[in-house]
Amino acid sequence: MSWFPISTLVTRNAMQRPATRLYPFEQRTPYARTRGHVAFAIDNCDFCTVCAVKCPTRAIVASKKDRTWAIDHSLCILCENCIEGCREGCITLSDKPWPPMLAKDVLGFRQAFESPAV
Amino acid sequence: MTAHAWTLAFAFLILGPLLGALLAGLDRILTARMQSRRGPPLLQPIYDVLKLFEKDTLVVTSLQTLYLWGFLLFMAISGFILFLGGDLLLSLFALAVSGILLCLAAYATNSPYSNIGSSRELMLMMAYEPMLLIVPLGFFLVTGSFRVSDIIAGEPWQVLELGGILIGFLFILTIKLRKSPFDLSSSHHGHQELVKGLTTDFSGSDLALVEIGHWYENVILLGWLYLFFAPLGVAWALPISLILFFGEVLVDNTHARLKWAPTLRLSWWVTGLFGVTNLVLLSLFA
Amino acid sequence: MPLIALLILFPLCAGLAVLSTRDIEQRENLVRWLAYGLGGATLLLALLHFRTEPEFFTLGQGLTGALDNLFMLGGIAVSLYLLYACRQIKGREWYIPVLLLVQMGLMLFVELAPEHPVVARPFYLDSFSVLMALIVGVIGGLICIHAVRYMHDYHAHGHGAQEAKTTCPERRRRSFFFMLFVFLAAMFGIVFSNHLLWLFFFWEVTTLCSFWLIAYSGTDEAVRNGFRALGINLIGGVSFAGALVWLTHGPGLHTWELDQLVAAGSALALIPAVLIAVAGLTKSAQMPFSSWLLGAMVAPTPVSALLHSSTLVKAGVFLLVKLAPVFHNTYAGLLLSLIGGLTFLVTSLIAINQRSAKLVLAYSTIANLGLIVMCVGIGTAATLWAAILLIVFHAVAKALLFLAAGTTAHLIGGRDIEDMEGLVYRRPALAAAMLIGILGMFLAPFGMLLSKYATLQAFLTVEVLPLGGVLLAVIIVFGSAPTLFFWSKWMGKLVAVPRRPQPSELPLPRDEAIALFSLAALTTLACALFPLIDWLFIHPYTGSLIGAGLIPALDGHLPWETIATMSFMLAALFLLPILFWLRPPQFQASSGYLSGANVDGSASYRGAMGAEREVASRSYFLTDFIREGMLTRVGLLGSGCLLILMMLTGAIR
Amino acid sequence: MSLGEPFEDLELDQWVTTAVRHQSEGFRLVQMTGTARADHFEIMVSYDKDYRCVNYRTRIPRDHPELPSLSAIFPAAFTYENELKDLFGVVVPGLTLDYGGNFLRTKTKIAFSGEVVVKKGAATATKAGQEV
Amino acid sequence: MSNTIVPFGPQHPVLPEPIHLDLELDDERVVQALPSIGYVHRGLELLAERHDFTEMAQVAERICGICSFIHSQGYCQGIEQLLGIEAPPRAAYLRTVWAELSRIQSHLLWLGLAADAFGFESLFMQSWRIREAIVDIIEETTGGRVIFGTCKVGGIRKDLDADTVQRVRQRLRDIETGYDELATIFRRDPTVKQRTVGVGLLSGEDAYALGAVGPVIRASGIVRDTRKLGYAAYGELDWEPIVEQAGDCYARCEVRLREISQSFDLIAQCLDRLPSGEIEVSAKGKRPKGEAMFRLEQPRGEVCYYMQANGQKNLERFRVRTPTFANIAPLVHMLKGSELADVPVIVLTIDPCVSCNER
Amino acid sequence: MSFITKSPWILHYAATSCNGCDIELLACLTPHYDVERFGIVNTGNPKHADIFLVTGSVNEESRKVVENLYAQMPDPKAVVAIGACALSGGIFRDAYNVYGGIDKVIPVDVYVPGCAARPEAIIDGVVQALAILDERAKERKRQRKMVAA
Ligand code: SF4
Ligand code: SF4
Ligand code: SF4
Ligand code: SF4
Ligand code: SF4
Ligand code: SF4
Ligand code: SF4
Ligand code: SF4
Repeated sequence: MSWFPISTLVTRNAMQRPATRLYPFEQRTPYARTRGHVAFAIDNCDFCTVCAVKCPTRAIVASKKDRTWAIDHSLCILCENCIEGCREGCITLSDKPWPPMLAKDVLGFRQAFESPAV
Repeated sequence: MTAHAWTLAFAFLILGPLLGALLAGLDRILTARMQSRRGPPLLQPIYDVLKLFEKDTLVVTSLQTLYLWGFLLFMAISGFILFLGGDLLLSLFALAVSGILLCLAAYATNSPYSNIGSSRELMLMMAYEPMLLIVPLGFFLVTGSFRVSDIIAGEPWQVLELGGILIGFLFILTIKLRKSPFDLSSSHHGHQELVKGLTTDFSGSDLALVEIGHWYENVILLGWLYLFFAPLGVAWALPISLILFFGEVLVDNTHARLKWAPTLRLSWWVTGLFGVTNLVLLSLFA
Repeated sequence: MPLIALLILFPLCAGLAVLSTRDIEQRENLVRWLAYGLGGATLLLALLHFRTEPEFFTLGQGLTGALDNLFMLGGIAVSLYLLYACRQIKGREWYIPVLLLVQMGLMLFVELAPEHPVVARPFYLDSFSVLMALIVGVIGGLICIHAVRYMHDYHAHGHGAQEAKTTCPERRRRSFFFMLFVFLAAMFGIVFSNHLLWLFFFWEVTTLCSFWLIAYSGTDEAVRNGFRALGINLIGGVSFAGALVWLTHGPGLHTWELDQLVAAGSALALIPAVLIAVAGLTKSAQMPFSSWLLGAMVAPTPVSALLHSSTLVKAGVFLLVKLAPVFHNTYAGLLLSLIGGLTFLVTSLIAINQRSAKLVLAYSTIANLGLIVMCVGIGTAATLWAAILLIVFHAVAKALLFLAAGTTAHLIGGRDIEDMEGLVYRRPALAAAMLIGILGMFLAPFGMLLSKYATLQAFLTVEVLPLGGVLLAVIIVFGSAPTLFFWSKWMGKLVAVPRRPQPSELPLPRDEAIALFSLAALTTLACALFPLIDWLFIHPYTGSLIGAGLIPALDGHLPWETIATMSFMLAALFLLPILFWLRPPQFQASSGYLSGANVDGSASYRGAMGAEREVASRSYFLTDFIREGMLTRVGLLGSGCLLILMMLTGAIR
Repeated sequence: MSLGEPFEDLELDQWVTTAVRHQSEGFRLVQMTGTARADHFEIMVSYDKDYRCVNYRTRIPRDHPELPSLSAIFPAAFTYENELKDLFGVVVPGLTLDYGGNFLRTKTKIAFSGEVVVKKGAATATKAGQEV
Repeated sequence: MSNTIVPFGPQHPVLPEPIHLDLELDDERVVQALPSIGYVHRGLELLAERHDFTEMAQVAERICGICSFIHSQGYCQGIEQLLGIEAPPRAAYLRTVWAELSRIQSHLLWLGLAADAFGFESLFMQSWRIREAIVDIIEETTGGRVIFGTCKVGGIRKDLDADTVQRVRQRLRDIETGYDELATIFRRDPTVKQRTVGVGLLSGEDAYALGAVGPVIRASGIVRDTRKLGYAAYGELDWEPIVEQAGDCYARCEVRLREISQSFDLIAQCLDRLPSGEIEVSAKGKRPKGEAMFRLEQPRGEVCYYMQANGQKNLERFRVRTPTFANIAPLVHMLKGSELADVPVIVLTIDPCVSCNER
Repeated sequence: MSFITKSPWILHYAATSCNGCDIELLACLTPHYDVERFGIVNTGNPKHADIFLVTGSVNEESRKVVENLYAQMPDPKAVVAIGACALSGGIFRDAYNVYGGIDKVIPVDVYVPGCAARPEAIIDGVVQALAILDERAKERKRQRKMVAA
């Protein structure tokens, strides 16, 4: 009866509720540490560019002169270096993944902010 | 040839694919559930085929389409004969022709995976043909006729007399339905050493033809299975054959794929052990 | 009667005429016309005598006597010629002259018997023999036509050029066609002789011809195989002669007439029938005796087609079919069937291993003859019906295949099935002919299916030993599977699209085209019109046997819808390509799937080491799984035992 | 965890003999690799036995980068040597299975053979800004 | 006589990763199998010129997404050696926990793919179902599902609180029960045995001579597990390397199956003995100098990091020799004479990691 | 609504990915995510596929392969690039054998960011691609009608 264990397993599976998470319809609660995407709040940023320097993929571009900060999510590898580097706490980690994009327009993802934040 | 038989036969031609698609859909849901997945909707096979007709068709050679039409045609003929109550042996031969035409379609593309797929399919045919041929022979010994209508009108206990042959048939049913452990030549699931085996180089409407052919085949095989129990009456025969048919899903999910040589050896052994022994016993005691 | 005489004499004279020509072109034209004439004559015979009751012919006393003496002397001459040829034997072939001498001795013992039976009606004609004559005349004629051009090429290039030129002088080339015609004459003789001694003479002539034709190229291999054929056929000859001795000197039946032998039934005629059956088995290359046919494949292709597919081997089964009523319902008959069955099974399996097209054809020939022998051993009306249909289908389809294989070999320069890749695209006409041949050989609704259908039905209702029938049915069941495999893989090669553009090739010679297309047409017609053949030739024959009470009345015959459905399938198989051709789908072409490593839409891919490699596909030969040597040994041993058993049961009855 | 595994320098002509010696002593080839220097390539090989690893280094000149193959002694060396060939442009006579420069086909050919320019610091933000 | 020639890969459904084999077949017997790689070669060793030595940890982690953690661990420990610092004990233990979690997830992933390679779909699904539970633990503790991102030079980036430790321990026990059932199935199923027993034989001598590593060499009866060097917490835990004798595909599967159980045990030991304290020592201001060869055991076997630095921010030479690279020669050896249907099975039982292999 | 949205078959190719995104993609097929709910089947064969999912960036070898696979997919089809590598080269963008994102060789329709992209994000990406495919299927139908007319 060597096929017995697998048969039991398979029939049990068929009897039980599937393990499937019905993703788009039901969403599970993310863990506290889940790395979804890098979120940015301009309020406290003083454009020190530490984050840009620490970013291994150069996803972040910040300019002290123009007082701009931009991130290209197509480059970000979620390493959290920028978050750890930012002394102002402007960069945080969101537990939601950045949504899929229809165009990888690099400039389009660079969001420039005026100095008194919106 | 009663009017009833003709209706049934034409109903097969038109509704057969639908029924076959439902069987396939159920199969997929059951498989999914056994793997603790949710699985596709019941009509998924139909969506798939309709989608395939929407797609462009890429061919390696235009002749492959010809063979595929032949495959479908002979599949339909085989079922037509069966449901008309005609000659079982003839239905079987039509089935074999259709199988060969499918192999030819794959051979025609002359690309490595298709070729290996069809060579393996031929080996599988070699594995199951003897048993498949023994089934009508068994019926003949019991009822004295190859005709389906006579077999249906047989004695209710003939399924007991044909017990060994039934076992053999269930065995090769696994091969015919392309189920693990015998899904060597192509499988309904992805991920295997032959890519998609036989069907690797079919696309779009060509692939849809193959799928429709398989739906027909599902119904035909269910029909064959039904024949064993037919004298019991529909109320018994249909549920029993459906349960046995879906028993194949369990088999599919509890086995790894075998290689061709063990498959061939095993199926010939089973044919000899169950099929032939049953025939011999029948001819000795009948 | 005059027609029969004509049929026997005409090819003989034709042969002599060919022998006397000097000019090659003239000779070739002559052969063409003679072949047409021969075919025409047999057609005429068929037209005059279809649905005929058996007719027997008497000759004048004087003529019979003269012929008696002529054939006796002829027989001795044949034996002497063969003895002379034996100067080339080597080593273990010493048994050949010994057999020759034994056979000669036995024959003299028969012929010089003090009171031998009188043969009143030395020739006969029934619808079966008419059918056989038709096969011999038409197919033999077509093969001769094919041979005209083929032999031309054979000597012009390839091994024919190197070997035949040195070893075979012009005279030998002239004799080639002479021998073909002599052979056809002898075949007619076999088909129409009721006089067993005369029949035996013709039998010997075919043996001689086959020996000569096989050894034709004169290479050592050819000569050795010629001797092998000779030796094995002589075993049959000795056995035949033994039967004659029994009929002359033995107790009980005392006759030299075939019809009386058959009519005597199993009680009286079993022993001589068994002995003659052994001769039939040797000629039709059944299992212990099959090796000669394989060796004979060294002969030029038309010879293979003629001797080993459509005619010579048919002489063996012809005789067996004739004797079938004797075997009906006997253990010897069952054993005969089993020999056929074993041969069928073993050779079908071995055929999978073969690469060379000719060898596949050879094995499948043996397998098919095995199927016929299976039918004969049971000897009911249905199995005889099946056996005769098998003979017809096999003759046309196999001749077609042999000739097509030969032509292909000449045109594309390779005899392997593997070399025929993409023939449908490279040589559509040739491929179509070959496909028709293959379909005719095994596929529903074509030829073999019908016969298998009938045999299966007959086997399951056989009554000698109920198990025997099942056993035979199981043999068919298991033997059909490999058949399906090797034919399908061959077809697969033919239909595969070629991987690169093919160089322009030689044109198809006219003679070969005529032969091929006529045969293709014949195959198709035979399949489509087999009920007609049945009605014209087979039914009258089995009917007369039933009428004479020799075999039981017709049991379950094919129901009409079965035939109708088959015809419908056949029509579908033909209509589909035509429809397709009229309205081809417009699909975009793309290269095959090569794991994404394709190079520019070709069949090459970028492989390891940066090399561009072309993919290759070879069909499966399963050499690890089906071992030819082992199977052959099992087959030889098994069939040898069965043969001995058959002779014993024959004798014990 | 520092194992204090030794790195020893070898002359080029001892390259093969050392390999033979280690092979006969039951060592196993662990890896081979190279480092590009200004005027030579440093080729390194590691053998181990019972978890002990020994490393050897030799130098081959840039203008004549030839390294005798070890693949006849350690069959597994063929992968490393092909790699050296493709990435460093080293010529390896005696390679048993020679991919002829097609082991690793790269966008930049023989990528490792260039001058070793260690950039001061990581890429700077301003530079990155210009690029984006 | 021509043979069938099949390009196996780079895109092939049985291989999740691109690798190519030129297969030459006689019927279905492999006459020759020539591998061709380079489909994943990125050239990341040279990235050391661009990223400083701390950032390189993130590059190293992405050498492969399956043993991602162990790659970063190996890199960091190598650098620590060059810097002359040592990660605090708590970091060492947590590194071990994550490494073993990563081993379990890798082996389960492999188990699924192997099952898939011989057409056992439900087994594939089942093992990935269990794997998903492990991945959940990984996600909860690190925030990533495949790229952990928790290892850094000098220690680790994230700590686990007592609650989490408790929860993880509990969940692992449940998972282990489910896993045991799966392992039983795998071990006992006759069709699995049909496909693996006696297939792809590699004798101990061959394995050693060809330089096989990891489960491949251990399945051939040779004890070699780099964890025995005692890096991280391994020196302080109770365990013995797992060895099988047969050297066939089945033995290689068996080694991995047992290793999964062993890893469950190792994690439990670590969590039980988890020391308290700091999780990192600062590497601030230090610059790596000298050279080091650091070896550790990945799910697929021994990986070697060679680092050379001369006191600057960037390494002078960074080199990774991954286990799959060492297993290629044995693979080619085993493929010869196998059957086409065995090819995926043999390939998968060395558990190839093309990504790390080609870097 | 065309049927292609109900039965999108996918082809996955790991260009030069680190496996991270690949295993997340595979995870989508397994019980916890089970994309067969949407009729998605992993075909492993370009000729059957509707959506091409590429992970990893393009390098010297994989350039041709990606092109070939794309060419062997029958229309209508869509391409989804998964993970930072496939989008832009990610952390390997500066490596000497990396050309950059997938869009360097074939047109990409949907970009799924992440390193590794989560199964949820991949599912979202495929759903986005369905809308595009729907459009293309309709367009294709129109074209065919025009040819037939
Ligand atoms: S590092 Fe902190 S303090 Fe310095 S500039 Fe950036 S945000 Fe401001
Ligand atoms: S705060 Fe940081 S980034 Fe800004 S200038 Fe100082 S060191 Fe540079
Ligand atoms: S998480 Fe890493 S990659 Fe992403 S922006 Fe921050 S530093 Fe750059
Ligand atoms: S590190 Fe923080 S404060 Fe500085 S630029 Fe980046 S986000 Fe702004
Ligand atoms: S083609 Fe072959 S058989 Fe024919 S003559 Fe030439 S060499 Fe002889
Ligand atoms: S073997 Fe390499 S590429 Fe494969 S999963 Fe492991 S680390 Fe990744
Ligand atoms: S072998 Fe290498 S690439 Fe594979 S998982 Fe391990 S570290 Fe990663
Ligand atoms: S995006 Fe990240 S996880 Fe995905 S392949 Fe690239 S490095 Fe790996």
